[in-house]
Amino acid sequence: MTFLLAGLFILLLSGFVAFFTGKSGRAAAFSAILGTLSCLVLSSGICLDSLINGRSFEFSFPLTLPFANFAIGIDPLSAFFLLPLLLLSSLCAIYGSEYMKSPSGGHDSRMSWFFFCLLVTGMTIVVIARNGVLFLIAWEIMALSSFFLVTYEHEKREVRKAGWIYLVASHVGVAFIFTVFAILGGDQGSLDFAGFQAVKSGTLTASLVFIFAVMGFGSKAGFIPLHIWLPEAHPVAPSHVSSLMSGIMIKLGIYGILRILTFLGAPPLWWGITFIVIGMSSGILGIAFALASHNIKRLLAYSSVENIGIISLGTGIGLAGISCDEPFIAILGFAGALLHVLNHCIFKGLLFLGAGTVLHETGTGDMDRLGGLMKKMPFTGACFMTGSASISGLPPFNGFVGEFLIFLAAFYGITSASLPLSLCSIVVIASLALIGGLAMACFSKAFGIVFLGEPRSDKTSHTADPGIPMLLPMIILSMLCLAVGFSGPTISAWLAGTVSQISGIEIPACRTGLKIASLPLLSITVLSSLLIIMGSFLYSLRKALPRIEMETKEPTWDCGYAKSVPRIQYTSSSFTSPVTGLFSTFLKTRFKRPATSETFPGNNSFSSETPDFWQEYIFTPIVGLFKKFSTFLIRSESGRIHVFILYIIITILTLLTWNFFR
Amino acid sequence: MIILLLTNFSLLASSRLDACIRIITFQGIIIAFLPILTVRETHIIFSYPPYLLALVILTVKGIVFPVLLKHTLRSVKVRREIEPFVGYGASIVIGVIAMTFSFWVCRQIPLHGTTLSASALPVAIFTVFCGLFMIVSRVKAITQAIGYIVFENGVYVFGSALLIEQSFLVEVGVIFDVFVMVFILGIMTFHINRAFDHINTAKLEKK
Amino acid sequence: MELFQMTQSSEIILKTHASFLAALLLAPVIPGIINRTKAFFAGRKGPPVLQLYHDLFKLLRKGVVYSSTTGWVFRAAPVVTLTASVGVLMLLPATGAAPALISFPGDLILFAYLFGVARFFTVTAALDTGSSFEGMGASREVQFAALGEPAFLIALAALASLSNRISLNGIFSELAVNSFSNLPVLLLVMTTILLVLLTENCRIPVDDPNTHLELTMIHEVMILDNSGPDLAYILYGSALKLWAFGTVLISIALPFKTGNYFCDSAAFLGGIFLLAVLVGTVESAMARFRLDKVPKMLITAAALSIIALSLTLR
Amino acid sequence: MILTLLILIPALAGIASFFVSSAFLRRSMLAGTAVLHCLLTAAAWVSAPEILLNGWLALDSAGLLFLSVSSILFLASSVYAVGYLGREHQQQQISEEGFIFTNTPESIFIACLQLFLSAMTLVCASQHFGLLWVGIEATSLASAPLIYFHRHQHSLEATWKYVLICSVGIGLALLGTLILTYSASMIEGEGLNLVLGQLLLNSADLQPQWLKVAFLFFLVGYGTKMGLAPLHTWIPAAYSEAPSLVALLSGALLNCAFLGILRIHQVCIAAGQSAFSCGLLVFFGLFSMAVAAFFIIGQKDYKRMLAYSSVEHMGILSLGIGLGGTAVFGSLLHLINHSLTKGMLFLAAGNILFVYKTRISSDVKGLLGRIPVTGALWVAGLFAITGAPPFGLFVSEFTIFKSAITQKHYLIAGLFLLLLAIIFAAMSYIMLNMAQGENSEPVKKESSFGIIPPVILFLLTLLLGLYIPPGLTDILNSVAFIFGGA
Repeated sequence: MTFLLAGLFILLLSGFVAFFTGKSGRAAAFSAILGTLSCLVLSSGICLDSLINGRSFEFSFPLTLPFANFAIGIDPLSAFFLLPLLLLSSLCAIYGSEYMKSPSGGHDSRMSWFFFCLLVTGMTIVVIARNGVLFLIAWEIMALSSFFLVTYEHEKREVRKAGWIYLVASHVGVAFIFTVFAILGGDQGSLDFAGFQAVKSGTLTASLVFIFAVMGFGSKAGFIPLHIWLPEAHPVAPSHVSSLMSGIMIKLGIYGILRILTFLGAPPLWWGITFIVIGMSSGILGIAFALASHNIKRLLAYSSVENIGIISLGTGIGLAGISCDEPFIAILGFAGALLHVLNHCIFKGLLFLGAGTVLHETGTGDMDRLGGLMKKMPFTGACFMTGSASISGLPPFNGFVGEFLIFLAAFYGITSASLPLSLCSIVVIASLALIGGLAMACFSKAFGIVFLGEPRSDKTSHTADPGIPMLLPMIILSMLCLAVGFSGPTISAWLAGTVSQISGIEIPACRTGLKIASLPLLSITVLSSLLIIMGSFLYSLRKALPRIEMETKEPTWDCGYAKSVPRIQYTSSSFTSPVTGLFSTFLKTRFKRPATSETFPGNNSFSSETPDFWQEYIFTPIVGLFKKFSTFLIRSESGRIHVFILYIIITILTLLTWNFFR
Repeated sequence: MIILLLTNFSLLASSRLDACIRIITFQGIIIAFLPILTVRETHIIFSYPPYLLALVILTVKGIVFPVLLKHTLRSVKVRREIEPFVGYGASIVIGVIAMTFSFWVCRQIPLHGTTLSASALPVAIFTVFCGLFMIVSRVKAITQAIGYIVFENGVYVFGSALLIEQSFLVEVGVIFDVFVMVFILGIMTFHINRAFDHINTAKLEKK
Repeated sequence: MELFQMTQSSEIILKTHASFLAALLLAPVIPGIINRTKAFFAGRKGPPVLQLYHDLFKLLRKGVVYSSTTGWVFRAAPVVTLTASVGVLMLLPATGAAPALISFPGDLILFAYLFGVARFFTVTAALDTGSSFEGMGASREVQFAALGEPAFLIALAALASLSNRISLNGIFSELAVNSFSNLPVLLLVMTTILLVLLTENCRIPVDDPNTHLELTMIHEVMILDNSGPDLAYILYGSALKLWAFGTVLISIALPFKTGNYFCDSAAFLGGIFLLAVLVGTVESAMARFRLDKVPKMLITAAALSIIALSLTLR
Repeated sequence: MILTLLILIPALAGIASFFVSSAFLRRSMLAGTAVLHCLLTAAAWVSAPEILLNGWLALDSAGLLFLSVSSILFLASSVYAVGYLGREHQQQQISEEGFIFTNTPESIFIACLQLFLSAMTLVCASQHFGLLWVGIEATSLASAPLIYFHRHQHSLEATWKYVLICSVGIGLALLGTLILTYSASMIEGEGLNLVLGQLLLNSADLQPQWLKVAFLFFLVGYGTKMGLAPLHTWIPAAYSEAPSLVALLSGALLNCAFLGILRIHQVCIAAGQSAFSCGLLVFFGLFSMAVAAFFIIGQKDYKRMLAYSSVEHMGILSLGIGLGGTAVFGSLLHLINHSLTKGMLFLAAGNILFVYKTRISSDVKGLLGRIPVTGALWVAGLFAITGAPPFGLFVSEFTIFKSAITQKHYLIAGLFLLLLAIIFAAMSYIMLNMAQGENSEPVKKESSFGIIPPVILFLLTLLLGLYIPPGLTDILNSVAFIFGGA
């Protein structure tokens, strides 16, 4: 615990150091890296201890604020979120140290580094906080510092807009979390988690807490339709920041919900169903929007929504499992969800870093202007491909393991005796399969369009792999993708403590359940290693073939069309148009069509962009309404002193009459 | 009391500013005699505070205000209140309504013996309302000043009607208040007059 | 709750390997049969049944031509595709008679996702060539896959809930029990799987493997630039894929086992050859759908499987 | 002795500075007064000051609390004033309309500042309702010339509104006082005077009906001065026209008016009428918040926006008091935090106005680039004033909200949160667009006089967000107990 505190302190300190360093962001970046790394090192021991042995530690000293104590603690749940958090943040710091030297970072990056450290500190405290007020404070610090990071380039109009949307979204979320803790706290003087008397399940209070928690934390996690800030904020943020935010910060929303669930006792069935519905809509629609977007970072943001959907599907089947009293299924579901949290943290971080590299080198995130980068930056390409494969849930990468567990839970659910559980499982299977297919489509596009084929514009003309500081984190993350993919059994065994905390099933049961679940994982590992061996054998066989060395280079077969130009290639939008066609109800894509009336049309342009459905048709109108009303009020306020005094008279008269008539 | 009522109504009705000033002077003089009446009621013959008070009020309300107001009036060269927000007939009607309201209000509240007279209270409240109404309904700054004075008279009547004992400080408060008010308003009108060429608060507004 | 049994008698292991190898060997026959059938309906003589073997060997002995646009993804793709198909075969009771090489709860998920791997590489390789035709094929491929995958998985789920097992082995061994009472379910599932089979293996009415108009092609157009050994790998891989789907279909169609290895294998082979004939017949009897009808067909398939699944719920 | 000094020193200094000629001496007198006042207040914390005029003047814990807040604010503003007057002197005044005007003579300005302080002290210390009333009247008189500092027509209008509206309010408050006396005088035997203590002692036999009426008049009267909607109308005008430090002081003034309401509320509680008064307070609180919220959304003028946010926070204060329970504690804490934060914001706004010469928020861009310190303060102030952690207002608002929930006033709590959210959205939109954005001009050097006071205020509110000194907690608790808190 002391180590952890020390790490926390160092982290905070490094932030302030970064604030006071020299004008060139170098020293600042260095201190940030140092801070995050040392915090990681110092806290990893306790985290692993608590993860593996399921132990938990507490520490607290009183603050003078009402309801508040500086109560922190590490238990499997916290540890599970804390480790990837610190890991990813140190990697992002390393990455950023090079990235921030880009021409885009014209202004000095010290502030940015300061807020970076603040963000990491805030997230850490959120995860380990054991007191409502402390949690809220840390939560808001996290939100605000990330806001400042997002609006790093606040000269641009769209950046400011995105920042504002993000700010308001998170603030509204906080309002709900406010309520959650206020209700949970009951009427005792402190909001320590230990002091929360367990709300009886099924009561109205429990349901209220649940609903508010889902709305509050969901707005951070990005449940549809509370997700609107994601596709706005991520494209404009510096890439290592958006990697951090999408990789771990939105997961803290999930963490919050899980943490609240531990206070609520046995869940009724409809909670599970709620989660499954949320998961279904977020997953499918999220990936659909991802398919429709051309900007690579916007695409990644939407795919985060999708992955959050998958996670909540897992949580949902877990909850349903508990309420239908099928502990094994519950364990599988939660384990799958948690594993996917970890995995998404890894590969989404990786993908954002990759996208950042592309942005950094070419200066554009518009996929339709990119292409053929694989030859220019092979390492980045390989890493991005790894990320894409794992986010599409392809074995043997890590993405598959988590989804597999959720699938497994669902299949067991179908074979289980209770009807509602089977129905839930059907939904889960169907949506997971659909999501998987669409994700495959989406990321084969993301990778293929950006890195393969011919360059679509001259933006890619002189680009190369970035320096070590940017490359190293990506490589490490790709390694992790494979490692987690192969060590599925071990890692799932580590989840026991966390799962038991969420599901309320005692640890030994979880251990046995996960051991059972780890057998298939083991055989998957065996099989995939087998296949890899075989693949390499086939490859070498191919090399050994007689006339293989007679390898000739020709241009791509163009079916006799002589004057083929790169622009003729399929673009991201044309690639996905068959799929996106299926979701046209939500994807209101706007086309700027050329008017080709004459026989030989001249130069023309065709462009399409897909606005966010909910922002377009729900939130913007509401905001507009408020604006109108307010302007109306201000106009109608005459400013005549007579009227003002009339107000006073009317007030006193009404009050008197009211008083006497009462 | 009845006289007081009538003064109020005439105030509501009159359009000429100097007439208004004359009326409030008259009102002030009447009010000045209230403490003495109170003395009569409470049978404490030789207690000087009431007389002193009467004297002060006589000087302030009967002499200082009129002079000040006349001065301002002269300095801003307006004779009559033009274009009020509420016409004079309507003002009378509203006055009647206000009067009934104030009587109704007084019926709601339990009174006890020490009051000056049953009618004093409603009249006081009515005066207050008249004052407020003048402030709201008249355009000229100076008329509003007059209205404010009426308002203060009402408050004062109210006080002296209700509070027989040791209400000295309160009266001092009133005088202090009104005095300062007229002072301020005088300055104000002065400036307003300089800023524009006639006293019209409505024109002060932006846009 | 089934644990997977490590302890198998050496004899079973032998049989398993035998049938696995048999599958690997016999797979290329299927396309031959299909073509033969089509030729028969067209009134031609048609290529010999073993034509594909011949092609494969010829291709393996050829050199390769690469587009200058392509990179290592393009070179890796054929290997990966083939490997994935082999992997899938390992999960299946390859000739229906003996259990699969590797079997564990939920292996049917891996089954679906291995094909996913293959598809991912095929598609990216297609995009790697930078040709708009291949891009077109790729885009269609992913669309159909996105719809076909749920249909297939739900169909398997129906079987799982029918047989109360969630490993392919378990399912197929359990189906024999009271399969008559479940006939409607089985029929629905089989229809779905047949449709998915046609889609996944790019057969008419979804795709026309041997047209020469690239605009209409899906799978073939993606491998337009492959040549030599790569093409051989791809062809062999797709033969294996066809065999795999066929296996699933037939194991459902003939759930009964005599217990005698050879009889069962024979029955199974007969079944799968019949299936080939059936596919050939379909190809000769029907025309290609308009592209926008294919999604509808797949959604129908999914709907059918969902109906089947809901029938099995108790 | 302390109390006497507290009241007399500013008064005398004020009167003196009418006649002092040298600007330097005057300004140093101002600063000196402020410092002395602060020191004396601190002394009052240590040793309870004496009681004057047989109990009419005494500094109970509530008074002490309010006094300290005002004193700190005054210190900050007087330091700021030194710089402000300096730069107002140098440059020719050009208003937005671009016509030239002259400022009030500095002597009058400074004198009024000090008189204002003494009046405020009087209000905080007075235990007698008449005296309280006189004090509040005095504050408005002393502050009128301050608001009329820039002598051009808009500030004239603002002052006119301020004076007229406030005096009407004051008049009503006077009526209230009279009625209160009457309700007290109904007690048989020797009628008692308006000293708070005695009223509380035999509050039982106050005539309830009259007491209620009295409360109504107090509420409307002092509410006008405090700026509860719909009586708030003078605030936007006055705040937007007056120089920023004056606006800041009127912040303190609002508190004093609030104290007036609290006193009568205290009597009501003692007389067992708390349900009545609490209900009204809650209603006015929510109503003010709502009005403020909707006037902030479309607001073009950032000083007006700040004014409306003051209205909102006054609403929160009265809401907290009305809710009772722990909310009272929260509300008092909120009073302190709000005064500090709003003070900082007004000073920052003053700097902005000085640099950009406009009050239209859409014409202000890239503060962070042009005047970094003020810009940073502006952004920080935004988050502080909208109650985001780790700032003090978060703690107080959360306390109020929590107690609303604990008392099962779910509707009130919901409205409270909703309005807060709306206000946050609106203010952040306006203020961030001012702070951020591209900026062509080079960085401008900011005068330390203009920077130090707001920075200090900011640090204070940040501190209160993280750590509340136990002594403060104790006094807050005792005050909360006085005003019906738990």
